Amino acid sequence: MDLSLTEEQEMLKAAVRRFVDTEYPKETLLELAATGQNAPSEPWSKLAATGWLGIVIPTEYGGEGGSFTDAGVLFEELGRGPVPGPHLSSAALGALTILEAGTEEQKRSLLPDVAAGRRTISLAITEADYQWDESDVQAIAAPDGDGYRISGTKVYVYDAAAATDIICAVRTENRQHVGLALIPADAPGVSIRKLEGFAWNLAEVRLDGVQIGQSAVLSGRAMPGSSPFSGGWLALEQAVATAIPLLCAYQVGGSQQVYEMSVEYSRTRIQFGTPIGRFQRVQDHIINLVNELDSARWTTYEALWKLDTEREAADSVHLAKTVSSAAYYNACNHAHEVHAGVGSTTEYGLTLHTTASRTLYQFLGDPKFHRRRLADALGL
Amino acid sequence: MDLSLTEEQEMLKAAVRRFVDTEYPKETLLELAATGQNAPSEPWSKLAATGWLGIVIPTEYGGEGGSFTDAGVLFEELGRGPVPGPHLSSAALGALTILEAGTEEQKRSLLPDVAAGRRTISLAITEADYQWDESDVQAIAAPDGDGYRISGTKVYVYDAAAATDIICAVRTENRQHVGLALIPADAPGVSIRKLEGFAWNLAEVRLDGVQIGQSAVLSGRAMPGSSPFSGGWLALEQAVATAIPLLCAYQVGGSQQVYEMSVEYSRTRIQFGTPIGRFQRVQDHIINLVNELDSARWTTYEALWKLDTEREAADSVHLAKTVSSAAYYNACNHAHEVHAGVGSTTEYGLTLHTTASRTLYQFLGDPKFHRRRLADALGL
Amino acid sequence: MDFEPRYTAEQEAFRTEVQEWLHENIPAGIEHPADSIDLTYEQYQLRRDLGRRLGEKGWLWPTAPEEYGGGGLTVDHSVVLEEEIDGYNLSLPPYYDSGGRLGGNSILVWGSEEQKQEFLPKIFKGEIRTWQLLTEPEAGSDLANAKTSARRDGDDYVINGQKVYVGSAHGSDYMWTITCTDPEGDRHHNLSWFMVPSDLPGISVFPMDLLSSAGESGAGSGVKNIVYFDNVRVPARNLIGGENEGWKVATTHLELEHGTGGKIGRNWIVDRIFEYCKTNNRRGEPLSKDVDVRERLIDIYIDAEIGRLFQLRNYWMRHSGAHITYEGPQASYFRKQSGLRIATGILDILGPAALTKDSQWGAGEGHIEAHQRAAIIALHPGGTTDIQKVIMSRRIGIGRQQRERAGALA
Amino acid sequence: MDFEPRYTAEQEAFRTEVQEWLHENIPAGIEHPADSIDLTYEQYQLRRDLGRRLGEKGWLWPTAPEEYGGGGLTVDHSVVLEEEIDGYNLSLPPYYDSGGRLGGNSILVWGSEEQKQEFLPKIFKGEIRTWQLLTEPEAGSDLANAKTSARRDGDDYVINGQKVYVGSAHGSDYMWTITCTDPEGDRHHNLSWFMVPSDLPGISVFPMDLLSSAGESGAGSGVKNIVYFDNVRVPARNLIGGENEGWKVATTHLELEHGTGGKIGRNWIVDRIFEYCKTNNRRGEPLSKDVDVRERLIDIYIDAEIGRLFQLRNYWMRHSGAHITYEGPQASYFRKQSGLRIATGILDILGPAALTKDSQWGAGEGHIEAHQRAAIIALHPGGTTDIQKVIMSRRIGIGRQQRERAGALA
Repeated sequence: MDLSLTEEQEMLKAAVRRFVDTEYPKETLLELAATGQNAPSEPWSKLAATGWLGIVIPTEYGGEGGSFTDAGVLFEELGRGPVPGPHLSSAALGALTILEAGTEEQKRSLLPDVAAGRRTISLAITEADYQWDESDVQAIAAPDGDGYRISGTKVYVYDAAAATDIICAVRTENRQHVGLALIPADAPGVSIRKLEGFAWNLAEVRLDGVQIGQSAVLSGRAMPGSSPFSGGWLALEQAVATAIPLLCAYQVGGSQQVYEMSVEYSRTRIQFGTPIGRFQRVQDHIINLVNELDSARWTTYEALWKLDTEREAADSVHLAKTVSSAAYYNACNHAHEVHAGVGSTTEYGLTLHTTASRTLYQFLGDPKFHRRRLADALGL
Repeated sequence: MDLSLTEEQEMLKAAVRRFVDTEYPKETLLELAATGQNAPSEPWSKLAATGWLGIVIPTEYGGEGGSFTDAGVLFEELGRGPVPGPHLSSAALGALTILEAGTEEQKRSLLPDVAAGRRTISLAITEADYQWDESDVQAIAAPDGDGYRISGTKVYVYDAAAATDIICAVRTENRQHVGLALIPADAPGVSIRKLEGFAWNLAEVRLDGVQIGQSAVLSGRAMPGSSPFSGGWLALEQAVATAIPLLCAYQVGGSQQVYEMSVEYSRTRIQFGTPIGRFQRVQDHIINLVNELDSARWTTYEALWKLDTEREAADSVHLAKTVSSAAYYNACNHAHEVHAGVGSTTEYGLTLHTTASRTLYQFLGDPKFHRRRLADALGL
Repeated sequence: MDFEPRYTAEQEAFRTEVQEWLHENIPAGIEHPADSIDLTYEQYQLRRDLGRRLGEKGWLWPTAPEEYGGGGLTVDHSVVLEEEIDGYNLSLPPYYDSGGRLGGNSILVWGSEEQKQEFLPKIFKGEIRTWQLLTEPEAGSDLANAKTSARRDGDDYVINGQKVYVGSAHGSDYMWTITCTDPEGDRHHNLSWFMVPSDLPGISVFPMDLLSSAGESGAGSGVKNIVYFDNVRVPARNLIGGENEGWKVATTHLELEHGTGGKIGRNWIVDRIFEYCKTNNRRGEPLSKDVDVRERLIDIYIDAEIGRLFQLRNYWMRHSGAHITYEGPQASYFRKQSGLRIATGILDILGPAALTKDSQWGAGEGHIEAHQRAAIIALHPGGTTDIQKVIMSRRIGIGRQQRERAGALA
Repeated sequence: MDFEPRYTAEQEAFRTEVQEWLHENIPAGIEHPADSIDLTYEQYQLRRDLGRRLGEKGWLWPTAPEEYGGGGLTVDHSVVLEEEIDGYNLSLPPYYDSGGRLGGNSILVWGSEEQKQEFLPKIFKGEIRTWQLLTEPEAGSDLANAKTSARRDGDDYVINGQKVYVGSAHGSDYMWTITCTDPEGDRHHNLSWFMVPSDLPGISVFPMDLLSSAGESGAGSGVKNIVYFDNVRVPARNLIGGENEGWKVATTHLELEHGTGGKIGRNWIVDRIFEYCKTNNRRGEPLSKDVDVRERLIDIYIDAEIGRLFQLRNYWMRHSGAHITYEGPQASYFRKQSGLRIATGILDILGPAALTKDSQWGAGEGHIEAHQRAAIIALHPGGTTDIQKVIMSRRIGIGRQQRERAGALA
């Protein structure tokens, strides 16, 4: 038993923290939020240069070949920002999906670009009947010459506006298979529209007869003699299951950051002649917060450890997402109670997390979704 | 709009409180709990003499003909004890069931005795597959000469050990009807066994070929030409729906009592050189408690008002039981937090409520049961 | 007990009169936007105009004393008015105005006869609109720490300082504000209230950038502002309650702000989510038939019902003269906490459709998205949840033999 | 990271040795009753006997220093031991004994060499059993207010006073107690700890009548007692840590009592309810297939998993020498709060079958019923939930620049 990070992981953690502090100071984050950009060229190109975007990609495909726990450390630190951009979508979800669903040729051609940040990916799964199940995929891939013509509307797609390519879950025209197509974001017939409001980097992706070739189908799991789309959904589910703990780590990082902000504020804000943290009610907000934080932290890192050691991890993954989604959401609420009015001002920075926590609460399945899956995994 | 009690209700409230203080002091309640008796002859005969046991019974049947709100006031004050005994079972549930399900003759013969406390009733509904639905009734009434032979096992029957008569939900032999039979507790074949532990006045009632005559069937709602048992379950459901807010009022009274105990203790218990109620955490336990209490109080009295004014009350009844069951349960928990060690001693008296709150939490349906019914009542 | 206003024949006749009048006088285009920050100047002017016409009839502040320009009507009349205007998704007054409920009541209790004559008719007739200015950067929960100074100089006071989180958009006629008139004085004995004409030289107003202005329903407070006072000269006759007597006035003001007034009306967001779930399908079935959705709707319903009953109780207590102790902050605390629970329930039901105001993909025409933000920010104004619990504790007498009394109300 | 003890070949060999030994040495009839208050004297003696035999092998306190009679084994060995004895629904030690974990550790930190030689081998070998005596009628959460007096008189101290909620049944050999040695002295500088032989004249013990003694699992504390000291003469060499230095000792004692030690082992009641729901039917279907039951089981599972991870983390921190701050009281707070939530969930699942120990109609052979009571009472011993939060706040440094340090541990 050893619940500490390795020396290398501690070094990675420190390096990422320095990077985030330097390249994504609060002013930058506020400006990105105000302009609605989440992957401007400047800090993003520096992030790409670090090689971290290839952290889960094997070295043979140009990545770093890190462990899941290594990647957890990276995403936790990015979550402290919260650093926007398609790092989770591309470097975790996208890379893992290509690894699971791609052919050897696709892996060789795509993954080095993903690792280098030249290509950024967003996963378009959900549609109008918003749910995360295979049966909810209604976008259609119709045969068209040598390739396919894809039509449908994907909604609430995370990071779509910042991606060079969209991996779309699509159904074959005969409705028998749900598979994956890799579509350039600038392909004719693709239109991407940001969804405004309290949503964080969500977009609608319209596919209006988008033409793709055979090679754009991620067909590494296709059954011989069957549609190249066959096996795609299963591969996606497996990729998502391994990416979820990395999303959780990002939520842990966000929770850690609002915890530290709250403790600091409890020391420096004076009311009634004393630091507000001397009042038990204020203390209790922070205690509730740290309990949520630590619950998320340990369920998440145990799931990562199970993935790294190739243990059966389904229960831990569903547990981690259930706990971490609620933890980040509630952590922000508790932080708002500590900060009261000041926390509601945009300039203070807390609302960046509040906004992120809401979108991530439901992304890849909200607590009630993962609770049901957890019950199944436990054999109930 | 007028949310005050009438002058008569205030007088009743004061009279019941004096009665409880005099006849059921803590020492008596502790002794009853220790001996497992819940209706010893002494205070009970005095309670019977007040006439209050006939509060919901029309004057034509020897009762007081009070309103549901009047009865709510009575049971709230009894709940402060918490006064044990089959008052709720007999004077509320039993009386209302006979009113709903009995023939005119049965009402005339039974209700005056119930009002006078000469006859005490307990309702035996639930069985091994513990649930409150008609389909769960498996005890059988088989034709036997002019009457019936009843066999089955009723479990978790509230107040059975203190009743002279048991109203049993039974199924006809052809399984088509579920109706009600009034069985003397001392009839041959009836055996009643208390269930020990954290349960409050619950018992097993075994019916081993108990013979009853036709007149023992509460057949006031029987369809002409059909079994005398027909219509019984429906009548029972209606009676229970009107009795539930009285049970809720009892829970309100219990919550009120533990609230007052907690406030008093917060003033007199000194730790760290100051009354413990000066600590915000202790205050918050009491604030949580009073919020539960008031939620139960106002949902309950609104339901009683709807019954009195013959408004559609199903939603309010299910809401009141959902809220009041949780309120009394949680009120006791909060009170234990305030009292810490002292509250755990039997002699202090808080555990009388804690024990009562657990049994009443589920009696006549727990929160999840009433939440489902509430959803139905709201047309969801 | 009677949980419903008794609708007498006279009341029902009054209702008909109100219905007809509202039907004729409520103009198109007055509708509340999803986020009160989006209320346009034109919409605001429509509402002010409606307010003036209500004021003329004595229906703007129906129970306020007639001698000071109020309606002089009974509670039963005011219930009818509130119910009917609620049907238009409006409230009384139909715009943010802390003048009547908070400032007006405080002047009724603490103002001189001359001040009542001067200010109250303008307020109760809707001629003026008043903002309240309480919070400062260093005086949030600790309002008694207000540092905005008012220094006597001849027949005037000279005010300097800064107030924050001041509602709302489109200007005010008066500012109702608490100041420090004796920086060296004892706590709670060094404060004074003023009704400050908003057009005095030296006052400047800047909007704040917030996650939400917590305008949940009805009037909504719109944008919030920072107000600076730079040597603003206010006539001494605008001092309410006497120099250094401001904390007394504050107890009245805060009593009402902390929820003692109660309220009759629907919870609009709850109505909206129930309606949405009954009329929108997922996988071919109404959302309200989904087992998880039903669970959340019941959670929401229970919270809404308890909140309604607490508000109804307070409304009745306030108007029947019942002895009020902890009930105001209890209702306020419950509304704040349950509001956030309700928001979480809605997010659970709708997922990301609750987070966007996109006209196609957001639920409830932006109202749901605005509520998601507002429910967080609503935890703080008018006293944080922690402050509500501080007051409840004192009023209940937890840990103290003497129960603190509620602030005096008119 | 590694969430599992690394089971080396050596460890696995050790496991085989432990399994064989336990199989041979754990007698029939040692089983824990549902309510620890029902543990008979015979059962208790079987456990004491098992403890002595474990002590001889160094397996009773496996990581305690060998020089003082402990096992001197590594954490990896102790993990194997704890896992294996957990399989018998027993723990180390197999009876309530605050001597080794609390008193013993405190003596290791604060005792003189002579005291270590005298007391520790007896403790670590299971020869003696120790009760802790802390709470008094007027000193509950405020332990520093202890009034039980110890007055120096020649080579002895004379103790007078009363301790309450003292675990457990069937007697003790020593009493580990905090006293006041200077009634006029400054708070925190007037207390002293003693190891008091239980057979001294003037000590009397009376059982208390409680809703539960909160013996949830494993050893359980059994009945709780009031202990009176009436001019009890204790040799001065039994004073641990020095006169008026008792608060230092208390910080070590309380650190462990507040959960810093962590724990490896199953949550028996959670195992039991899952098993019950999978193997018992309602309306012909396993309970675990009912939608409401599943919801509650998942609630319970989540609480249990977080609790397990907090305990595992603390176990690892304690044994790896990691820097501990708020983690002890956090785990303790979480265990208490989640324990009550779990009890509510079980009541929701089972209804009245959770409330009776009736052999036919009660669920889980009385264990469920006992847990319903214990979960309430477990909120208080070893520091109330409120006290856990007081300590967490200081350790985190909420509202203070200086973070309070954890108590010293051996």
